[in-house]
Amino acid sequence: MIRYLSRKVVIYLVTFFVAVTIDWAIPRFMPGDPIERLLARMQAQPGSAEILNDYYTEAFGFDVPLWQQYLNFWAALFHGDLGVSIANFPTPVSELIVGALPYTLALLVPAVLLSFWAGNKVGALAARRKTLDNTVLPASYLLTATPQMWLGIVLAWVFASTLAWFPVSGAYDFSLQPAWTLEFARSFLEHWVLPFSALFLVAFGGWAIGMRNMIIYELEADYSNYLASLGAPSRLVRRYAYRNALLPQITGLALALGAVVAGALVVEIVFSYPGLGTLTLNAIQNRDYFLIQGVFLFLITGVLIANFVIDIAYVFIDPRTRVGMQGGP
Amino acid sequence: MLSVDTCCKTYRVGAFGGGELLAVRDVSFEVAPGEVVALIGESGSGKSTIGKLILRLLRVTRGSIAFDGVDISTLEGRRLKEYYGNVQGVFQDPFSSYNPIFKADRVFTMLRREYFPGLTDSEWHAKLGASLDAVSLNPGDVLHKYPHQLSGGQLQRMLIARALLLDIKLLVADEIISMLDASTRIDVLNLLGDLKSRGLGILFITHDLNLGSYISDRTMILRRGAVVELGSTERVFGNPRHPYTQSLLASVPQLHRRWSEVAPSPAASGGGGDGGPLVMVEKDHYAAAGPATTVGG
Amino acid sequence: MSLHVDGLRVYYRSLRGDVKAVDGATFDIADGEIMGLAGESGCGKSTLGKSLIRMDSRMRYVSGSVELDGRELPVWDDARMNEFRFGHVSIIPQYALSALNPTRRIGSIATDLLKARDVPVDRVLPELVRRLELVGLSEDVLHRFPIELSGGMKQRVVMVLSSLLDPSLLVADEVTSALDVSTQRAVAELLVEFRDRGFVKSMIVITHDLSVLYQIADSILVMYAGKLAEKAPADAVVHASRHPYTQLLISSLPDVGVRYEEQRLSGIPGRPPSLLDPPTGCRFRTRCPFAFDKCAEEPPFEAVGPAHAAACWKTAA
Amino acid sequence: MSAAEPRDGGVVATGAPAPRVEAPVGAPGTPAAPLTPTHRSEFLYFAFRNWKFVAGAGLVLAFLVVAIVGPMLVQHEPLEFSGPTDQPPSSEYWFGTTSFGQDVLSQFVHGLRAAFLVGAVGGGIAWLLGAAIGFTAGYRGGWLDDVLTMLTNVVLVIPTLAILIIVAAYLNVHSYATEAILIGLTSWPWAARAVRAQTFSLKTREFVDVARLSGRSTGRIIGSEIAPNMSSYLLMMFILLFGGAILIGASLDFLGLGPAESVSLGLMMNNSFLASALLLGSWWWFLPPGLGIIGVVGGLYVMNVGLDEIFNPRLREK
Repeated sequence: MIRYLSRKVVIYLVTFFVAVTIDWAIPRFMPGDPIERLLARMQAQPGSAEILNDYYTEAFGFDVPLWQQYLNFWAALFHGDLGVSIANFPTPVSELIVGALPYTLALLVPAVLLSFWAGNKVGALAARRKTLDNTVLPASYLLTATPQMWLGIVLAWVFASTLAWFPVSGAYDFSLQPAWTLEFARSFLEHWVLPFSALFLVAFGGWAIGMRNMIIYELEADYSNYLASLGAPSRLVRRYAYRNALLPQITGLALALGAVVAGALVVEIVFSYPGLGTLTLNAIQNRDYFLIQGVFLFLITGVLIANFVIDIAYVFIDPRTRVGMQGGP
Repeated sequence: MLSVDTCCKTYRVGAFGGGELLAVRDVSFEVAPGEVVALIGESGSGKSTIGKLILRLLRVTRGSIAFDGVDISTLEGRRLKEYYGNVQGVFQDPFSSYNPIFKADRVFTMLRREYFPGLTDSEWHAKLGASLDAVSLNPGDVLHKYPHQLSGGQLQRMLIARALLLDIKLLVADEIISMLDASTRIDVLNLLGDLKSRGLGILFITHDLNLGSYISDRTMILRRGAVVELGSTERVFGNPRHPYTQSLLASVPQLHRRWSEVAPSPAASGGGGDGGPLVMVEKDHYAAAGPATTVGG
Repeated sequence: MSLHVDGLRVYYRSLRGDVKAVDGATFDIADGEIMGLAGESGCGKSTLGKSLIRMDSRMRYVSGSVELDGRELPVWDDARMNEFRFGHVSIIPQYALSALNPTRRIGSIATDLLKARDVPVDRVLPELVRRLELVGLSEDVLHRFPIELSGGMKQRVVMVLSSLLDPSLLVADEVTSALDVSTQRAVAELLVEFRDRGFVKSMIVITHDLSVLYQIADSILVMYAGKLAEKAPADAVVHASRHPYTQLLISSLPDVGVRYEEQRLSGIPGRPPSLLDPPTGCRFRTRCPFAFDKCAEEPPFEAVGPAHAAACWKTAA
Repeated sequence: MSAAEPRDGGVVATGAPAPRVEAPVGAPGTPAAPLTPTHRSEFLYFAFRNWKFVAGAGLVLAFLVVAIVGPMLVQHEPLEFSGPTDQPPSSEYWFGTTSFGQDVLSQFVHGLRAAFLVGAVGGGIAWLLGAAIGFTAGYRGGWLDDVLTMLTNVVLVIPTLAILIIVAAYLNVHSYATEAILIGLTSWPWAARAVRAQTFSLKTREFVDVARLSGRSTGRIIGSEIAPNMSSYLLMMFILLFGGAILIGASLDFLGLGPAESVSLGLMMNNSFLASALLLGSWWWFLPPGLGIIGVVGGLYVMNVGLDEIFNPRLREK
């Protein structure tokens, strides 16, 4: 058991290490010099160009040998120093991220959890009722094939600009400041509904399809037939089948996290929701390399931690893995 | 012809290959030309592993296997192909031994391309016809058909015919009839009997004592990877010395004798020593030494 | 009080039409009788066994009646059969080694099932523990997961569970074939013990292995290509069979000690007919050495001796 | 039961289409029923009776034709300021014009062609990588398997869109080919894992041993013994990867990281969004690109389900 957990920890550490290395390597090995492109964007006068050039070379750490840069990069990382944002100088990158994080989480966490729960329930039902199977399933295929940002735009167009039920952009009224007041909460919810539903619907489709096939597979399994042969009511047979069909869905949840996070980024941009997504878009437009790398690292760590938690939780949920490790009799 | 010398095989098991399973423990035996040796053991006794080791589908962890004096672990490429010209195998599930995508007789054409490229069509058809006839199959019934259009018995006999194309010296038959119905099973056994009389050495691997005793000259009883009894079939079955062999013989269902007439066997899996050294109990009859092994007359 | 089956026909839906797996079965089983049901693969024995409990999705009831202890078993009506399942008629399935839900403990599987069948759990659970000990398993098994048990142990748990409510008919489908020789004898003898202790009134033991049936069965019914060939007491089937198929089958089974050189046994040439469109008349006609023109007409399955029935013109004449 | 029932292979609990871009849920365990000639005639018999397959394939083909023929028929260049601005669909401009006076129809058909290109190249690379790594890891086993599995797990866990954002930002992607290659290099892991699982189960089948006993080399064995048995699954895998690549491409373009000088469906969405088309209510500008992607990718997924039911009758009966 311990060996299994330690193996998992090793894999995740290695993955984190590789991710950080990629993050460090990209600016240094990509063709073209990021600093020139940066200066070109700023149309800096010739005089100040040299000063800026020296500053950025030092800021990027290009002046020291490669391996030295690599160590500095790790050292800075451990101090939580992700460098300084170029566009909104001198605020440090980590500060910007911490500011944007709550909004992304407010969108992401409910979307992931609710879509997982609802998708699986509907998928299980669809396996039983022909009508549901022929309506919800095809719709789910189209939903899961829908780009989230497009769905966001359509929702905004229908419900915000034409019907004006919901505001079009932002996370709360411009007049308000984030505070624990009822008024702010109401306004926050109003702004939250559309981006959330865009994320929710697309993810929902995926889970429904997965569960529908999984549960049919489990209902055909030997243990289901045996229960039915002993006269067990279909309620019990379905409960067992649902529980076993849920297990691969949980591993699927871990794998799909990366995709859902990416979806959240683009949906935020559509609603200019002040989360990591909008931060990333601005960083890209301003060629704010430190900010891009910072957000990237943050996303990777978040997804890795989530995967790790799900992996460990899975061992407790599915006895087969736990027992498999001790080799059984 | 074939000599297996204190062979061991360990498998990596458990997460990340931490644990080790000792599947075969210090097994030694010989197969003389034209001799049928029955390798009998229950599931998990390592009998199939031994078969695969001899066919070089698996590598030995310790010990060595020699064919006509040459250690087979050193064979590579062309020399391995030559070895397969002398030693061939037939496996348990006829339907798994044929790639379902292709016609069943592809097993012959595969062999032709590798071993008889020079042969003209007519020479090849003559040779193929001869070996099909040797296994009493009529080419018209079996050629150009898909595996699921043929019966288990036909498929197994085609595999034997395939091996005969190479005029081999040793055939490793790993549970080849356990998936067949009783009525067709005996015909394949009789076929093996004919081939033996024509000088083919056979390693007959099975879990069924009745089948093992029917055609073998010598018998080897395996338990958890170790040899517990080895000797001529009459002696091993007629006068079993190791408690495990005795309990097997007591519990195997026979048509001429009821279990009630035989004292219930001690829990077979527990009884007897665990792979002690083989001791000669009488001429051409060895048993693993152990507290319950009756060594006397 | 016993089982009476009359003209039962159960077909299988397949991609190319109906496979006539059981094509008219008529036989009786007395109380306390263990009837062996033997035959080669594809002869319909498993379909016959399963149809008495639950038709799976591809099986289709065609005709015939089944009576258990005087009451009619509605085998064609899956819902109404529920009332009889587990209590009156039960099964040890062919797939016993994977019949237990891998992600639940044995104890909770049993309690869930009993509660769902509204059986008073507290009355039955101690009996379950007692029977587990009887078959050599400790109570601790209830807290274990199926994956933690060996093949033999799982087989025993399923046997105890299936017969927990003392059904009057228990169908045991290929109970011994997946086990090693040593556990095979122990499990087979347990079946007899279940009958002797009255856990089960009568039993059908389905297997292709005639030598196992000879050890434990009172009578043996041999099937061939969807039809009944012969039914007789075990000794009569082995030593005094009246149907050519049974005789050839028995003669092709080597016992320990039979040697190839001394006594050359012979198999049965040819293959069983396809059940998609089975031939008319006696289905063994093409492979039977005694076949003659009368065999073109289907021989009735009728008595040819005390508790001995066979479907062959030769014996009846 | 009897011989009439063809003894085909196991059940494919094929992961349904990718819930999103990454891995489909519940990657499959056992291989799909292999495709033998008698099965092939059966396959055709069932294929055209399975409405999901027919509907899906029909939709995809329709869009493919539009993507090929469209750009030739359209009078205006996609980015050319050819007409009046913000025109709703009219007889002259079937899809209307953008707020810069560009012809939306022309952008749409060129964007569709780009989508198919990204799907084919991106999906193709991911398919090749997935199959190669999956076969080697599955067949070879041992330390090579451990290394490849480690690599697969690493790339699988890292959110590939985040990598693509960074790489595209620095690389300043110039053409769809580079974008597709990037996508292909990062979206293969789930496919590799599925192929490895199936190779593992097929490797133990006895016909592989018979092939080895006939002196066949490892490569020949993978090529002619193992791969054909997974042909149905490999086809379905390609369809999923193709759809996935299009979706990732659209997201990248929407973030403005796609090639700027030409047009893609994602870029259309981005431009229409930046010009706040949804506020101005010019629906004819932002609806078509999304519907195009849903049509192609959705059609692929539905076709894939039809294939799954054809190859694996168990799901069909439900």
